[in-house]
Amino acid sequence: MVQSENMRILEALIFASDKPLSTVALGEHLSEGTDVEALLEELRQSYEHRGVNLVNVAGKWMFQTAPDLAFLLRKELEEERRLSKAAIETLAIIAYHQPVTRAEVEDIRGVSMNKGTLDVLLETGWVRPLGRRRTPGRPMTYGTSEAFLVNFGLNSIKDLPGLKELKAAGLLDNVNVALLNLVNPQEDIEEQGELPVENLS
Amino acid sequence: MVQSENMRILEALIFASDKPLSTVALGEHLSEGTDVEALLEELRQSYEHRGVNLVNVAGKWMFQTAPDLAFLLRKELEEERRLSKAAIETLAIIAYHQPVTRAEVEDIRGVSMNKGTLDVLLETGWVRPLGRRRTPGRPMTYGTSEAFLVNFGLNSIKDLPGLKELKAAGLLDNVNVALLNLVNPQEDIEEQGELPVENLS
Amino acid sequence: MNDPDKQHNDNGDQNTAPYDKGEADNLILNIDGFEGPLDILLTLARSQKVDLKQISILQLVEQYLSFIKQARHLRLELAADYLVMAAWLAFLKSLLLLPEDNNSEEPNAEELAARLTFQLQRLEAIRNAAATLMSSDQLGRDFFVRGAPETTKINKTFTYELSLYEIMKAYADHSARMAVGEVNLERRPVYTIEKAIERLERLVGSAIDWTALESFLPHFPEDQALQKSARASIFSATLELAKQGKVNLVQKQTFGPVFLKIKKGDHNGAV
Repeated sequence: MVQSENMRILEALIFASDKPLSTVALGEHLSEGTDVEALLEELRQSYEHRGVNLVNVAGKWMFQTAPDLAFLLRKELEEERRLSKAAIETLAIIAYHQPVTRAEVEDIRGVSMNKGTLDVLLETGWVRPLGRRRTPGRPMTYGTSEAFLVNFGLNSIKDLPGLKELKAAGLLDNVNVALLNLVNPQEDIEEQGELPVENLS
Repeated sequence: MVQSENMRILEALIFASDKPLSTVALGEHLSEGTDVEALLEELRQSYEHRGVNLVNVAGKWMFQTAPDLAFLLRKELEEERRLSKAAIETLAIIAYHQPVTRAEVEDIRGVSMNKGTLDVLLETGWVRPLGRRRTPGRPMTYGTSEAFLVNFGLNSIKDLPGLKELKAAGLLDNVNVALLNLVNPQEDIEEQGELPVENLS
Repeated sequence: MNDPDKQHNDNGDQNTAPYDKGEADNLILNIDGFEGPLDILLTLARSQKVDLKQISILQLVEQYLSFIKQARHLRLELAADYLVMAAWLAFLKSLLLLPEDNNSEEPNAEELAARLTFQLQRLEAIRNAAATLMSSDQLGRDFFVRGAPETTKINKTFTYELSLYEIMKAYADHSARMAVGEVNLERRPVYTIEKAIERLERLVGSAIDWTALESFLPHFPEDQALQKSARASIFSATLELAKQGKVNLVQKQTFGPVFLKIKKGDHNGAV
């Protein structure tokens, strides 16, 4: 296969890295006016059926082993990565409800949050503070990081499994909003309570 | 390009490994009787003209950025650094007292020399080893280099301003001259302020 | 291929074993395994084997209250929030059983029940989402990135900014500092004024005429410093004696020798 020099450069740059690289960062190595997106798409296709695939994660590009070869490569996750049930549940709440406050996580789980739970999640690098909410007490809100997206091979938070269904069922809404819908079912469910996720993009 | 499943497996294994893998180790993941060598050679050829090459190093296989693209992964950085106070003083002592051993510098400065100080000075290219002294232990002596003279616009090391000139330049203004003479006893002793008592005689 | 649908269990009732009375005992024994009353309520709700939207809140309240009753019967330590929930549910039950009173200040029973249903649905949904998420392909477990990344090699060259002035200054400062360090203030030999006065009083009496100050000086040929000190002290002593009116002083020209002579009367008086 004859590759253009530009494609070789993109391939070399992405292949060398163990972290996803943005289109902008990649473009800096090519002459101005190059259609980086088109080249990347072409490169992605040329790797589509190989043992290593070019994927778009967290809005960036990286090579990773093909998912169907997981059986071959599968490893036990390191000890530190094994999260408690509470931590996993908290992580899911943060992922699907972000930006979300500690109090909201506690409300959804119906128990107060263990001291270490948030620390553990912050330590994994999957959860990050998103800033304070403009409500009384100015509570800190939390969301997921780029490392989270990379870990689960997601291009964006919108790709979270089952997110659409949860949203459609109104299960990501605030209790009061949800009740309003139960009492007076509205035509346009999509309209209301935009996903806080939007703040991340 | 259609790859055989075996080739995909080899590709993924080599890609994901953190060290080069031997043919034998790779073969363990394939069904017995597979001609691993032939597959690897085929894989090598398929990468030959790409941005990433499959290479055989010491009998083991690894992916590597194509040599002609290695420049992509190099960054030339010029950084301006400042020398520490201790380093400047050491440099000054080496300049004024050369050839001088490490022990002598320590003796003159009255403190033991920090490990990195001499390294930093050697790195500047301004200080160089001058050879070993013919004394017990044969300690290395140090002096200034030609780069030192060039950098500071000196024709020879004799052009370094002496103590007298330092004083004239006002660099020793805040120093009690009488005390300084303890260090340089041959200087200016005649001019030393007569005690007023003498006026009586 | 991974198959998230296998884990996916939106309704949560197919896989959940039904709880009968015996299971409830089991539940109590596992109380430490539950994460709060909502967790228990969800488990109990599942035992109704219907979609969570369809569960009977009244039945759920009964299930929970009987669970608490049994736990107390077994003298299990129950955390406060379990009891708070029990009280709240008992209240909810009374509201649900009473005929609705539109004018009442009491909260709407239906709304409270709906709220609880929603909370259970939401917890169930997030648990399913968590399970799906954790069973989906993960980096370092199911897929891998470049094992031996080739990082950017940075060739750093350093330039050092230094002027000759700084070198000179450093050396001067160093010299000054070491100079101070080596100062040794020796006690200088001193010929005290007291001694000088004593000597002068003794000698001046024997001198009848004007006598040069020099001739009263003690001699220390070996010690210049002491000689200087003696000269200074003798001079001071002379001034002191003159002040006391014991001697007269004369100097005929600037920088000329100083002569002194005892005052007659005082001398006589002194002797």
